[in-house]
Amino acid sequence: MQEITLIGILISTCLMVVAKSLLALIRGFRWQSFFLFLATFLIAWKEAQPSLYIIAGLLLVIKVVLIPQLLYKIIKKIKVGQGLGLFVNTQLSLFFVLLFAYLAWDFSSQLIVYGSHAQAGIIAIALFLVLVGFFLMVSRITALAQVVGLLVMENGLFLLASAVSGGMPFFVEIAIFFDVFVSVVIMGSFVYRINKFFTHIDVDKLSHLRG
Amino acid sequence: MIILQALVFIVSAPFLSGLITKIKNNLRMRQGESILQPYYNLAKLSLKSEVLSETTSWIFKITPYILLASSLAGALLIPLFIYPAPLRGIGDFLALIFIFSLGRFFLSLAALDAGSSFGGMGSSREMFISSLVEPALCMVVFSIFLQFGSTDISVFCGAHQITAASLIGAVALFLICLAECARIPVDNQETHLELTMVQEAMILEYSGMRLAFIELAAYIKQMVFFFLIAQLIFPISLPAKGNFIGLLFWGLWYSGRIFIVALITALVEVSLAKMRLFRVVDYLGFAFLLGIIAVICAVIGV
Amino acid sequence: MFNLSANFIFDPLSIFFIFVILIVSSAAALYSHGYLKNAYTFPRKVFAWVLLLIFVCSMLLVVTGSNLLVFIIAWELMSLVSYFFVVFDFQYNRSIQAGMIYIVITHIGTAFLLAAFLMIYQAAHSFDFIALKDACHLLPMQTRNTIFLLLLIGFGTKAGIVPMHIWLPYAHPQAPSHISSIMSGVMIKTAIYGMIRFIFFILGITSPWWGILVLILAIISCLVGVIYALMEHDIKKLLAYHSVENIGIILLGVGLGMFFVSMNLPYLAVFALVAGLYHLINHAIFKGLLFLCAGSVCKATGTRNMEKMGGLIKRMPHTAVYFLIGAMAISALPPLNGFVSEWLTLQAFFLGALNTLGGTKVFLGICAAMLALTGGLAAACFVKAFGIIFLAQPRSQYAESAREVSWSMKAGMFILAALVIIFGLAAGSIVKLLIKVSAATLGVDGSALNLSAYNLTLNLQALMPGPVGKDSYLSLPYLAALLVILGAIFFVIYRLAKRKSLTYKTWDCGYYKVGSRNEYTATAFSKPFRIAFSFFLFPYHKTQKVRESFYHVKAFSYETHTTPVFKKYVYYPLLAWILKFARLLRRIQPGSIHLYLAYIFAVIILLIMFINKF
Amino acid sequence: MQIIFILGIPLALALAALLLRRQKTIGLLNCAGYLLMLVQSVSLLRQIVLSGKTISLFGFICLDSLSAFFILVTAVVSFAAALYSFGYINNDLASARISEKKARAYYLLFNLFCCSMFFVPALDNLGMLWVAIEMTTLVSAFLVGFYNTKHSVEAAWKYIIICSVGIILALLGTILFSYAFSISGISKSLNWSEITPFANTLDKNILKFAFLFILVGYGTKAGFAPMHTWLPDAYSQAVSPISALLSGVLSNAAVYAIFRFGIIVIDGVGIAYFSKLMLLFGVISLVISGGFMLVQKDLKRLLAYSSIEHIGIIAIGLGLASPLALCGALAHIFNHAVTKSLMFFGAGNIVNLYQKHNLNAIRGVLKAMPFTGVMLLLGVFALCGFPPFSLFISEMIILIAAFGANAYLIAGLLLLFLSIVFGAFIYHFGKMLYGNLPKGMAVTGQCLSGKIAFLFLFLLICAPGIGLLFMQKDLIWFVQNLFPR
Repeated sequence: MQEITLIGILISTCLMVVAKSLLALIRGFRWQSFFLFLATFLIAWKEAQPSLYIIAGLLLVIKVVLIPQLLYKIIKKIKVGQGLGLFVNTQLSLFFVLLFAYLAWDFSSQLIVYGSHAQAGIIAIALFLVLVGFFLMVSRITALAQVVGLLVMENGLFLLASAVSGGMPFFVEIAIFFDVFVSVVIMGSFVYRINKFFTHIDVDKLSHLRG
Repeated sequence: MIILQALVFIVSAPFLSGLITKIKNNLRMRQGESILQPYYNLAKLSLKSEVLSETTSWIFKITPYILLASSLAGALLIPLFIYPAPLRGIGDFLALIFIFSLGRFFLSLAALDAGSSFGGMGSSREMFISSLVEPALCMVVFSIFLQFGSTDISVFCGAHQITAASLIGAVALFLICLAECARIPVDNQETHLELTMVQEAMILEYSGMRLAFIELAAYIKQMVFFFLIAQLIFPISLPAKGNFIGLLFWGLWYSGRIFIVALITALVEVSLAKMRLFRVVDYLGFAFLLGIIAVICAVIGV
Repeated sequence: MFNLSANFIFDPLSIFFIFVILIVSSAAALYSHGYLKNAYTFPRKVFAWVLLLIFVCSMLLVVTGSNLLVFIIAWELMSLVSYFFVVFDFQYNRSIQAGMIYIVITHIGTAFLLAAFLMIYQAAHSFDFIALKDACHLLPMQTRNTIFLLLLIGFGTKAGIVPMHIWLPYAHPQAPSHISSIMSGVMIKTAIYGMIRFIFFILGITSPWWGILVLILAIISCLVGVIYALMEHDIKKLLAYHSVENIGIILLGVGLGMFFVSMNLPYLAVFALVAGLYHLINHAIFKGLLFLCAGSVCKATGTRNMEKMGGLIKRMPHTAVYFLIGAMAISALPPLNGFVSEWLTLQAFFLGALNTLGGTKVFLGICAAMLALTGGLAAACFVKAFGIIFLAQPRSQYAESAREVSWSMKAGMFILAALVIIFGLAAGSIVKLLIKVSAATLGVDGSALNLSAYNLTLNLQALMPGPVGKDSYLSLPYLAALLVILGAIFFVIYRLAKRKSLTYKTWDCGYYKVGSRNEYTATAFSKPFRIAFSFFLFPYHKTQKVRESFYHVKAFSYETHTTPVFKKYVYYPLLAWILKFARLLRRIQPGSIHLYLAYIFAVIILLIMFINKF
Repeated sequence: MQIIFILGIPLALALAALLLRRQKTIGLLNCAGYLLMLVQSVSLLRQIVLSGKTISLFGFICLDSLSAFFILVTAVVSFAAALYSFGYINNDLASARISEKKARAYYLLFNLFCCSMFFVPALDNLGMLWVAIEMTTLVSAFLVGFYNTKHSVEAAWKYIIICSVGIILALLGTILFSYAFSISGISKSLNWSEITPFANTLDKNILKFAFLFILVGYGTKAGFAPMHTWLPDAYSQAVSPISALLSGVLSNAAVYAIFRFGIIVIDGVGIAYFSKLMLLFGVISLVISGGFMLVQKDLKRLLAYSSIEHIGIIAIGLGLASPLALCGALAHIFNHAVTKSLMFFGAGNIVNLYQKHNLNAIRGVLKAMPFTGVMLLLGVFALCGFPPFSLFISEMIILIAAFGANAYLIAGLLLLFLSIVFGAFIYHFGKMLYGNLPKGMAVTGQCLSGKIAFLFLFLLICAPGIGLLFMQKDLIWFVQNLFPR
């Protein structure tokens, strides 16, 4: 069961990488978050931890519902094109993704000496998410794509946290969720402002400050 | 004795210049002026009235005294016929060099004082030449020092062996002397062509007794150099004791060697042409080189 | 770890330097009263006085602190305060530039010093000089060599030895003149103090090459300084270049002392150091004097350009006399003080040559000859300076309208001029005192070096154990008396002769009007030197004709310049190289956030890849 | 308890900013509040150092002398910033650059920002520490983008994105740490006070990786090159008092976090690993910032790069890791915070008057604003490590430590780049401070609170240099107490 959720995460991540429009990207993110929720829910069920249920619930509310909704709203409001703006085209991106997968696997096998094989797999996927998120931030031009990339990284960390230590202390998790949500809101407001001042959200063109 | 030595210098120095002029003229198959002409000149100048430039200041007026005083003071430092020198305790060879440069410093200033371009030209050239003379002179002093262990002038004015070092040193000193005493090939005392003048350009504004002082100072300085060169090439000491005849012969040889130097000077002057100013660098460089060779000879001990 | 219980040292060396500092500073302070008047507003005057006070105090602290930390703090404070003086007239770009060059180069020098100090500190784990002195002897050879080089560069920068002299001709002229006189006269000497204190006293000299290196640098400084000075027509810059030269002469004595210490010739080392210290105090006095005079001239004429001066001897008679005394002293003319110290230095070279072997003799001889050349060139330079500034007719309106300066300025100059003469005539006693200073510094019993008080007689038998060499003599009072008496005699003769004397125009070759335009200029004066040293100066000239038509040239301009070798071939390329590097570096930040993120990405990937290297 | 005051006052002030209408009242309240906090933090530090014990509260606050020290630094800078803000915001209002409402928003954000920074050293839980640092980013992003111009929005965007990425990496590191704790079976709590004593039982491999992420992550926030790229943008666009806080406190908060983890890593992995990494980043920061400063054209960016340089020096000090070096690094943190704040305030005054950042266009500051000009001039020398100013002392200590550790290369580089940086500073500031005023420039005075802020900071710059002569014993004692080991 857990494997299915993990594969779901992987596939949705790959969908995000090949996405060329913002909407597709956010859709991919929603799916990813949803599978993440499932995975967390499963762990909670398996370990019968009430705190994990709450966290899973928060995940569902914030990442599957609220944040994508917010992002959609922003897209609607700022009326920019749907394009992501790719520095690296989708084919090449997929190649990079393969590379990241290898790196993540290699790294996790270095890291995990005591843990089980399955745990290593989860860690690898988590790290993979971090790398892909990072990659999205570097290689996608629009501001919103960067926000999504950040969220992907964050998702990866969440997965990692639940994999390696059975989750962080409860209130830390809560605080992190809150933080993530606030940061997305704030970034969203800055995306508005960028759009207002520059009439686009191609952050690559924000290069007045240099040197 | 001090006064006697001073008087000897004052009296005999112009004679050397007259002698050189006479020899030169004779070599050029000319009658030439009298050998005593410098004395006539000095006397005539002393009797004449003086014209001062209105732009000059007190520097111009005091320079002749300082120049003459420094020349004579330098002359008193060497043991001309008293050993050791009467004023030995006052200064050594190095002091002698610096005392001469005191006179030159003021003469150069005085040359600038009148405000004519001749003076400036002479002053500039004089300082140029003299500053290049310094290292060569220093090397010569150094070579002498290495042989005798002191910069005291009296120590090498006795009898000593003629070594390669002292001979080469003497040659270097001779070259320096030509430059210092405004002789061909560095300067020409006989010309008044502004492009070539050095010494003459500086004293152009002087007249009367002050000019006489300046000329006398130059004669004395020349004699000091001749004496030193002679002492290096033909070293003899004072007779310990002897009869009158012996003393007479000694005296003749003692002064005769200075005339030999004068003769060589005259020969050189006749046979060479004056150099361009910037060839002087090479000329004095050569003197410096000779100085170094003298030092090396002294180090080796030959 | 910091042991800062305010420790001070008052050994003869320190006291000597306190003396030097106080002499020049007090004269300069007196002078500044008149100098600042009418030139600055009241708050700025107060500021100048306060700064002066701090400046002098910091210098005193430098020479009395017996603690590395006190030393370095005082040292930096001294640099800082003098920097404020350099930028005192901060409305001029010249000042800003000079201040920048000065403080940056000083700071670099201090960095070297700091490195050296901390290396010394590691030896003893104490900042105290005495403790360091004991500990330094245990250091390995290589470390000591490194420390020596660092110290040499560090102090050399402050002292202004070539090629670190570059700041001197900028900074010294830009400060107010009384400060120029302190900076040039005293401040750069604190670097010599540092060298003596740290290299002789604390580090201890081991290798002969230390001394030889210092000698070579000193000779280069002498020549470069004086040649540049000859080319300079800005009076204060000229003096600044002469500081480079004179620091070279001082270092000849000091370097020779180092050499003798390493050759195990303690008495000679004492003697050489005496020569160096003597020239040090002499230079402090006469350079202080010359800068004060230059300040008077600048204040009176309002320009620093010599070519615009002339004839000031009639307008400023007092200043002219003082300047002449200073000029004579710096040109090493008897019977003034500069002559004595140059004579001593030459003697030190000669005596050293007697006690060494073979090639070293020739080397020392050539050094001495170069010193003589320097002396000759310096004399030429000051003939030019005095002649062009004070003699003949005024060359411009500036000089025409010059008036003699106020009493306090005259008093300041008078004190130093009197000292120039005193330090010349009383050479015997002063050398005796200095022998005590340098013997105490080197830890040698100086009583064996006996000199009679009025008759400066070097007893060579006492100087050296071996029976080589005989006495040399020099007696300044008698020499002065001789010169005065002879001069007086001729003056009397002249007076007795009573020839008629009349005043007329300078001979003008029949030309109807000889004016100041006909006078020889400073540029013309230095032309023979410019050509003779063209291999180093690289002179070039520009001519330009302004034509009205093809046939008629309306105006003709001619400029001649020399190439500043060190600036052009050392400092500019270095600076250009650094700036080029910086500009290249600047390109890594073009404003693209994606690139920035990629940096972080790359860093993390690289670190993970090479994690085992850490 | 002082710590409750310290954490509570900013919150209360933030509330006041929400409720009160007049911004002047808020500003004055601010000054008073931060003064109180300063007093409190001094007494806190005193108490902790004297007793030599840590203070725990509610299970999530834990203070040792290190924390107290950082709280003190924060309090000092924020007090000065509050003082300076008062005049600055008044001035902005008067020249109609911002509205009254915006001024209130400023005070709100200011207090939230300070509050989050006070939380950083106070928190026990490493996860909460992360949250607090992320909060600082989020709040200060608004302050960076405060003026709502193209440039400030661009800077704010870069700031928030790059710092978020960095901070996420730090979270990754934190998670790995917590993994290391959990498999060691000591505790699941992530409280450093519980973990530190058992650091040597943790898994070395994981700790190594974890620290790597921590270093890069918080290093981004602290401004280590080459992750520093957001820093000059943000510092130059932020409101000037906020620039001071960013440079003087925020960087230090990140350094604090690194050091907190570093203590665990030193015990767990060994000192060599920690020190090599720190030295590497220190040297890179030094080199890169030195180069950038030489060819800088913008006043506040110049200061920003100088912050990078000093963070590099601090990293070198930490990396040398001997007690002496650590002492030097901590002293440097304090001294740099104080000095740099002074410089940013001065820069703020200049920018306000000239309405320019461009170094080549600003001339004659000493004539236009004598007080600020003199302060800046002295500040330049202080910043470049001239005695008798305080940075000299700390740089000296670090250098001594470097020579003591035989790290001659490091010491040489440090000296070289200090000289280069000094050259850059004196070049730029020389041109700017001296010279004549541009034509038609009005000369204005400065309000009292701003002057007090300057004098307060200047006193703190001078005090250690001069005070060292008199208080050496106390200082040594303090340093020994700071590091019982």
